[in-house]
Amino acid sequence: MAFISSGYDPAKPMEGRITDIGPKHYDQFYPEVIKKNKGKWTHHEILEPGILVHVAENGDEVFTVRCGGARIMSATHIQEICDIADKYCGGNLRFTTRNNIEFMTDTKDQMLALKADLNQRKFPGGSYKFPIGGTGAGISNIVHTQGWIHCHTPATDASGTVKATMDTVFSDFQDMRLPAKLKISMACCLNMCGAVHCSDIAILGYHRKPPILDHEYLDKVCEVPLAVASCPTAAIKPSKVELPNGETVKSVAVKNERCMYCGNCYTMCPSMPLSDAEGDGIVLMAGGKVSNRISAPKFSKVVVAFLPNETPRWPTMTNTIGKMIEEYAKGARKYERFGDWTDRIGWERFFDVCELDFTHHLIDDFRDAAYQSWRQTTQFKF
Amino acid sequence: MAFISSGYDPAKPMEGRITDIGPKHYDQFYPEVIKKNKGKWTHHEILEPGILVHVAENGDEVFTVRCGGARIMSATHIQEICDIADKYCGGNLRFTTRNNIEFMTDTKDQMLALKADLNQRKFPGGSYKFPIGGTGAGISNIVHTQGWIHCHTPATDASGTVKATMDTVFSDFQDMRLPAKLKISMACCLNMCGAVHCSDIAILGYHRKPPILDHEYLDKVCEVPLAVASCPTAAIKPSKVELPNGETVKSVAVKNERCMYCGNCYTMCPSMPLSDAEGDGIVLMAGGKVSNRISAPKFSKVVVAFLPNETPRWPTMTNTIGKMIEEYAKGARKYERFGDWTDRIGWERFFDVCELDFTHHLIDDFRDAAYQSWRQTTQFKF
Amino acid sequence: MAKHNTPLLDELESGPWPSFVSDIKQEADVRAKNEKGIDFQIPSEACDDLLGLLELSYKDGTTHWKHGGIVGVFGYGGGIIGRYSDKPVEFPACASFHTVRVSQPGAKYYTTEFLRQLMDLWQLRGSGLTNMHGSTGDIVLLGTTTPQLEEIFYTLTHDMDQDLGGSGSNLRTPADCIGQSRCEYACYDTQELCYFLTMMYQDELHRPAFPYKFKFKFDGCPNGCVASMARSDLSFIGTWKDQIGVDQAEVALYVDGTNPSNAGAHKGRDWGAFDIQAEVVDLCPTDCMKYENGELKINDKECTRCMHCINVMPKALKIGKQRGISMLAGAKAPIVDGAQMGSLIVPFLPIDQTMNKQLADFDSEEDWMEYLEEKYAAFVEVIEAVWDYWMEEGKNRERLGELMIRQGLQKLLEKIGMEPQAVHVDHPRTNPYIFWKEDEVPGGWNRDINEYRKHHAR
Amino acid sequence: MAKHNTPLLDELESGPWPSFVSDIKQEADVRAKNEKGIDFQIPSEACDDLLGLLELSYKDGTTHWKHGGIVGVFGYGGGIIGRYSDKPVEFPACASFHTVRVSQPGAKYYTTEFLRQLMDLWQLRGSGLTNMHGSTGDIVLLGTTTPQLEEIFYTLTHDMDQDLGGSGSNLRTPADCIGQSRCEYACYDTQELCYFLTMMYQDELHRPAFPYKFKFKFDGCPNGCVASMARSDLSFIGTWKDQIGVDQAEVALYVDGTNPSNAGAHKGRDWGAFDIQAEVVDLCPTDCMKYENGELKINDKECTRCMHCINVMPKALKIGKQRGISMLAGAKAPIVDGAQMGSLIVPFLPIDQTMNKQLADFDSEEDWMEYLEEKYAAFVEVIEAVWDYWMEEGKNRERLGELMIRQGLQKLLEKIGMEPQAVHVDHPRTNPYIFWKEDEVPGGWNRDINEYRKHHAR
Ligand code: SRM
Ligand code: SRM
Ligand code: SRM
Ligand code: SRM
Ligand code: SF4
Ligand code: SF4
Ligand code: SF4
Ligand code: SF4
Ligand code: SF4
Ligand code: SF4
Ligand code: SF4
Ligand code: SF4
Repeated sequence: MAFISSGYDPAKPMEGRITDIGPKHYDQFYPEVIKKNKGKWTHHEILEPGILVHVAENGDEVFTVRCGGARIMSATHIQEICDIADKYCGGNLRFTTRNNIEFMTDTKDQMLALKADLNQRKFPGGSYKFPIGGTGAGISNIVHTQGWIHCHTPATDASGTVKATMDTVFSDFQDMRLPAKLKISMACCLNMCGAVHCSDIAILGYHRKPPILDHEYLDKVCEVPLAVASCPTAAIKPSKVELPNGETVKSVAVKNERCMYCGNCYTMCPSMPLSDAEGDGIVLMAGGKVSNRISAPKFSKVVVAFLPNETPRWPTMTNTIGKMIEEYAKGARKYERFGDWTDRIGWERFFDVCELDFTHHLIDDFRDAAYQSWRQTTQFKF
Repeated sequence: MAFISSGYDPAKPMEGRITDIGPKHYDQFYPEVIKKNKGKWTHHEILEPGILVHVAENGDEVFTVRCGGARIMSATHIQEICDIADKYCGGNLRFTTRNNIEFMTDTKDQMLALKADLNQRKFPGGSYKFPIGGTGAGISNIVHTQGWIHCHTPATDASGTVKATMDTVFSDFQDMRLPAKLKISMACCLNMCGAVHCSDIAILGYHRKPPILDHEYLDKVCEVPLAVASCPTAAIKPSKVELPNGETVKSVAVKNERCMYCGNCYTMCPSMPLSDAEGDGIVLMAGGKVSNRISAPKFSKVVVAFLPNETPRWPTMTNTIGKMIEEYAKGARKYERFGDWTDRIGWERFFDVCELDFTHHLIDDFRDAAYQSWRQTTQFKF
Repeated sequence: MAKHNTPLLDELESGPWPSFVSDIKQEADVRAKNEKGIDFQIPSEACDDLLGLLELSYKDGTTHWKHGGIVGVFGYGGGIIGRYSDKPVEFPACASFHTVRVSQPGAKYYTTEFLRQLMDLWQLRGSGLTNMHGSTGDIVLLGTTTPQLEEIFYTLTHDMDQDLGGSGSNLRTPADCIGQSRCEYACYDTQELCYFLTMMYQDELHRPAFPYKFKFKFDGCPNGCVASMARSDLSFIGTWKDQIGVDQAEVALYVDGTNPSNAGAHKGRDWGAFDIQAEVVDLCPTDCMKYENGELKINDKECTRCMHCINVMPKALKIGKQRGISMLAGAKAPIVDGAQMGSLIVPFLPIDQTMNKQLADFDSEEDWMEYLEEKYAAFVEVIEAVWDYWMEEGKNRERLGELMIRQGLQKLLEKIGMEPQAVHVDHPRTNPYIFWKEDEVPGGWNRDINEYRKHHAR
Repeated sequence: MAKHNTPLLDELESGPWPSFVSDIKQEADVRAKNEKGIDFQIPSEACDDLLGLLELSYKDGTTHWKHGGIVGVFGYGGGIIGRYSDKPVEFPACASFHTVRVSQPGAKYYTTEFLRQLMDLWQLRGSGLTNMHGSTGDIVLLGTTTPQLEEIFYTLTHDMDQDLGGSGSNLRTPADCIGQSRCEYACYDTQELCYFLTMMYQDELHRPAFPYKFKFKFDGCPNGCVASMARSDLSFIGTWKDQIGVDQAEVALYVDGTNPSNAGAHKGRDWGAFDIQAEVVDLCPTDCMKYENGELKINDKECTRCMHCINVMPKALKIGKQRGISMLAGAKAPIVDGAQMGSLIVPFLPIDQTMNKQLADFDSEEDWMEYLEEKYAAFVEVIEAVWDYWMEEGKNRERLGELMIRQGLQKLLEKIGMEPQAVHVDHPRTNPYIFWKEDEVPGGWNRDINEYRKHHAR
């Protein structure tokens, strides 16, 4: 392999340097029908799962075919997407906020041809390349994060848990039988890059062991005061430690009982790793939402405190998620989001019908605000 | 005046000493009809404001006439109560949890005679001695505290604010036109002996100036560490102070901007008084409840941050309370408690209809939990 | 003629509500005239001076009472609140003005005989002024001097068979709603349980051994007439586990307007004809009722026993028969960490419906107490476990509720041996900051950095 | 033949959902075969080794990535995440595997031309793997080496007119919902505002000057399709101030079943005939609608613009015409003080409905930006006031939301010159712990103890 220069001259980094030009202007990327009718759409209809039509004031229509995307996408895969868009969509496409691909065309016939084409594209392993779905009162793609594929703090994998879950709920990706939209998110550690804190169902990677202390290196690679300050529960104190070789070094001590394994110290200091095969696993949350429709946005609640990392397919996790969705489908009313359903029937009933154990872990004990989640009424169901 | 001994011998305090005998047994105090039918009441009816009948399985009835009480009661007044109870009620009576007097009789005729008698008893100033009312969907007596009549920390008077308020809402004490019960409470300082934190309407005495420091005496009469520890906002620090006479004493310093005038330091240390004619006054709260009926108990919310102590009748306060009650009466639905009404129409609408100013003081900023009271939705009314 | 001019206070004599000013003046007058010839043991002008001092507060807008000194009766750590004025020269007759808290009887029933005796004592040895009652529930005798305290206590205990109430870092005088004595909604005998625990814990009531004050209150049902959920470290609220009793014939009489809705509580306004659908079914918080073809149906499994429907139709609907108590913990006023409502800790403790014997059925109060100890053994167990925990872990001046917030509800549940259940929360935690116990995590917490580094290069 | 055996990962190739394993294998294969004859600038086995490393994680249950070193492009403080594996010997081809965050275009519309160009660059200089897209919104190019960073940046800026996105204590790449470009609910042009602010704050995006990260997101209406309320320090949500437009004829077509409810979103189940009363009127959170005599009436004064009725009947009901934006502040993930939703800080900033000129209407992008500066001046003012405050008071690694909790919402409102209003809260404070400002209290705070003692003896 020979180094190929882009034109950049390391000796003169500032020469001809272009900075602060931002993203490309959206106008350059709009399909024609979009550019023409922007701001003039009057209504839309979901024709079938994954296929929408939007109608403009002047009668123009745009048909959208939404396809699931794994989010990890290879250049080769994206080139295939481009081929499709060139063939059916005049060379335009978009991605949704949930990492689905949207192919748009302005005629019904093109849409039908496109649909047929997409449905027959599969990976050698058998999975669809472009499953159509994810609209209306169904389940869309999972917003998620890096996991073991790229990050240093995950307590589980992201892509694997997502693949296993989407396989499980796939029929609901291609259907609209649920009472309302059901949004699933995944984040591989408490940093929650997947913003799972307000999803109907959320998969969260969680550590359960306090950091291991690499005393020999700690003071060399970390700033002790920053590590100390990083801890939300004040579990970390500066300390002097005698190494096996007799040398005394500056380091930190962790009060294990005060630690809730958030990993914030590890973010500040590489000599405090947390991960552990037995300690790490999955927390399931449920009942959050973001839309302001009918009810205000809500946080997700922890419903399963821990599930081990059953690689490669996390069956206990997917079964639990499946069960929750079935019960929701059965129990909720039309338009009722997951969390509105649980609030209506009461969380005790939710644990009942979903056959989930309620354990001490699920009672909030983080700071003063925890109190507001306890039951301050005699109203409860047996 | 000559000292009269009870029989107690100060030289031998333990001689014949009786302790730990508790209150009298309730059995001794029940009226006959109560004793006979305890646990066997089947239903009741409020015949008219202040007059209830309870019916037992065997058909027995007990008629209760409820009268307002000022709570401060003189021995002479209580003796008059006893006279009435002897005349109409076989020598029994009770007080309610809101300091009303309940006269009970087992015949309707007695009840009618009693009612006529009570209605004509007045103090020389013109006030009723025994106003009948306080039942059903009306306003009952105000639960309250000591105020300037007996306590060292009040920011207002209790008995006076209560008298002024009860005079204002008197027609509702004798009526049942409201959507639901409306409970008013009063506490003369943040200690809230009146437990105003969950009343439909609450009157609260409030200081607005940080403590004055009596450096010369502080270390002599207080324990500095206790004073420091008492402060919920960590506004107090130990400090050395030079007195005018050149002497240096141990004392404390208060960071005024961190103080919210709770007076907890003064409770721990008499050398840190807070009260001040201009600083002290009234906070009005609203929308709390205790019952579990329909909705869970709720805390009262601060709706007026400050009203000065307009002695002797606090007209601004009573007018504001009157206005809130009128709007509630107009706007709420049958059975709807005050706080359920405000929650339904939204607090912005409440401030509107009650013509109250919303000021920065009303936004919670006390600790983490404050956040939960802010508006986390786009839903609001213009 | 009044001793002091009180123009401001005089304005509080008009208006319909009983005037405390008129009443204090009345007592001042009685003392001045002293028609009964009482040899007042504290200054006869106590009420006059109190009015004068209060008038001053009305003028200058501040209190004139100082911190209470430590006064009390021998061997007790509570029951008396010391109080001195900061104007002893100007108003000498109320310069010291301590209050005596007298333990009130169950549901505040009295005989006139008892009250008269108490008032005689108080006119002799105190100001003659009272609070009927203090907010905790005590009879509050307002204003006496230090030398009188032991005398009052002696008379109370020897002549009236009556004890003091609580103050300080003690159990405070427990209080109850009227309950079964006159209320059809009561799910248990509030007076009995309140009295039993009061007697059981006399020591805790009189001798400070706690980190701070502690309160019990007893509500017979979720209507909460003694406001226990707001004002007691432990609240006992009656409830039931089975079905609401429905008398369809009476339901019909509500529907046709014969029975007044809510027992007549809304008589003051014309709310229109009773609408069972709108007023009962639609307001049920759990949506567990139906009214169809003239019949009211309740899906009791989903009912949360809020009392609404029963309150609206007391003749038709009845509390269940399998009764017991929900216990909530931690309610308190806002000092220092903010106010708290009680949090549910024991969802349901049944009360044996066959154990109905009354004091009268026993030879002595001791025998009866023993019987009650058996009847209420489960409650005593919870209470003592709560106290053990609080006394072990509570900081000075830390209420139970504050300790619960500091250490988490689950800690208290663990200490009282209560399995955590979903009913303990309104909703599960929204943050995933879960504390695990080391023994719950396979492999424990102590790991070897060298072992770790074998698999993870620096 | 694959370089590593990946039996665990292989199990993730089956099932209907697109398999990332299959896709990575596909790219590994492309690189191995290299039919296009690319002179790969990072090891051609990058994808193979990534699979091998990932398989190891699936086996031993832990990650094998280390802390990112500080890598980046000259003059920028963000846009690159450094990443090294802790198994560099075993899996050398992905030993360093940095990501490049590329600023995505508005609403993620693309031309295939652009994507192809980008993929060509990435196959040459990186692993060929991407995330389309990262959770913040960027195009994430996954896996390259340090020497390639400047080269990639050079090609992006010089040949593709494309910049990097954000990371570090910067403004992060703003993101928007599809908005007016294809959605009838959009109350403003999310792409325009998002683009304008992104361009306006390029400096803030590339050069860390903040205490921590800062995110903007733009939702065209309260449905919140870009989840701004949950994921952005400042969220911009479209809304309106006047009436919902009602087309009664279309309402009738919903009622008779011609129009599918919720635009067909519920087609997967037979929910029975559409019931406008139950599905619209009764579910309105403010109870401000009536359906009577075939007519739908909305009391718009009480409407809180929740979108429900419009969502259910998009052909009949239309967002209002007097449009603007609600701004909420402080949303974030749970680290460190717990998660936050955005809190309303600016209830409504109108958008001038007459200022509709597009880029094409101007001679240059600069002219257009100037026009937008005028159009959005009020927003810029709020944003900069928020930043000034946060930069002044925020601690290191303290998100805006955490600062708001630490100092109180009213402090932020004061700093942005916003009068506190009841709409800023769900409910007023429940604790009376009010902080007054000294100048609000007559007489000030400094009092003289001797003066006090004149009236109050010790
Ligand atoms: C394409 C997309 C916007 C984009 O810029 O990419 C989008 C598009 C539409 N959304 Fe959305 N929403 C999109 C993400 C979201 C999100 C964010 C998310 O998923 O993380 C939310 C908030 C989720 C939450 O509350 O947790 C969201 C909450 C809604 C709602 C409110 C639903 C509710 O019941 O609460 C509506 C209204 C409705 O469904 O009638 C809505 C309605 C719509 C409409 C009908 C708007 C329109 O008229 O075009 C679009 C088609 C809906 C559909 O798919 O059924 N869209 N929508 C996003 C598609 C993501 C995907 O691939 O699945
Ligand atoms: C790549 C991405 C996840 C993904 O797979 O999509 C990501 C990846 C990381 N995030 Fe994130 N965050 C990503 C979106 C988010 C989001 C979602 C969003 O922006 O909408 C959040 C939640 C919203 C928020 O900002 O609160 C998020 C909350 C965090 C946090 C917690 C911040 C907090 O205040 O609570 C951290 C911790 C930190 O900053 O030290 C964090 C830190 C990180 C770091 C930089 C961890 C680290 O210290 O090295 C991760 C690098 C992973 C890697 O190797 O590439 N990331 N991170 C997302 C950015 C891609 C993009 O630019 O489009
Ligand atoms: C006498 C008393 C109990 C006692 O032991 O002294 C009592 C007695 C009754 N209460 Fe009460 N309540 C009494 C204080 C309370 C309190 C506590 C308080 O006022 O501080 C509450 C909780 C207040 C709150 O929620 O803030 C209370 C909330 C109720 C409720 C629930 C009302 C609601 O709409 O939320 C009912 C049910 C009802 O009214 O139908 C009720 C019902 C009743 C009934 C109907 C019970 C019965 O069948 O006898 C009694 C007559 C009601 C009436 O006055 O209209 N009682 N009731 C108390 C009278 C106080 C007074 O003088 O005004
Ligand atoms: C007399 C009484 C008010 C009344 O006028 O009725 C009262 C009076 C005092 N209370 Fe109280 N409290 C009284 C019931 C309450 C209640 C209501 C209740 O018990 O249901 C509360 C709220 C419930 C609770 O316990 O939280 C209450 C919460 C407080 C507090 C705040 C405690 C807290 O943890 O938040 C204090 C402050 C303290 O303990 O230092 C306090 C302190 C005081 C002191 C002792 C102030 C002091 O430090 O000297 C007051 C003596 C006043 C005096 O001169 O007589 N008092 N106090 C009530 C007791 C009478 C009785 O025994 O029946
Ligand atoms: S959630 Fe945690 S582990 Fe996952 S990508 Fe974000 S920072 Fe990394
Ligand atoms: S993991 Fe979190 S709680 Fe534990 S020591 Fe580190 S920073 Fe503290
Ligand atoms: S509320 Fe405050 S001032 Fe009033 S009696 Fe209680 S402690 Fe005293
Ligand atoms: S009044 Fe309260 S906040 Fe102020 S210094 Fe005293 S204890 Fe602290
Ligand atoms: S709490 Fe219940 S049982 Fe007690 S008096 Fe009130 S309604 Fe009756
Ligand atoms: S008690 Fe309350 S929850 Fe139960 S049926 Fe009656 S109204 Fe419904
Ligand atoms: S947020 Fe509103 S405007 Fe934006 S895409 Fe969603 S529904 Fe349309
Ligand atoms: S937008 Fe929401 S609040 Fe407004 S009328 Fe429609 S359903 Fe009601």
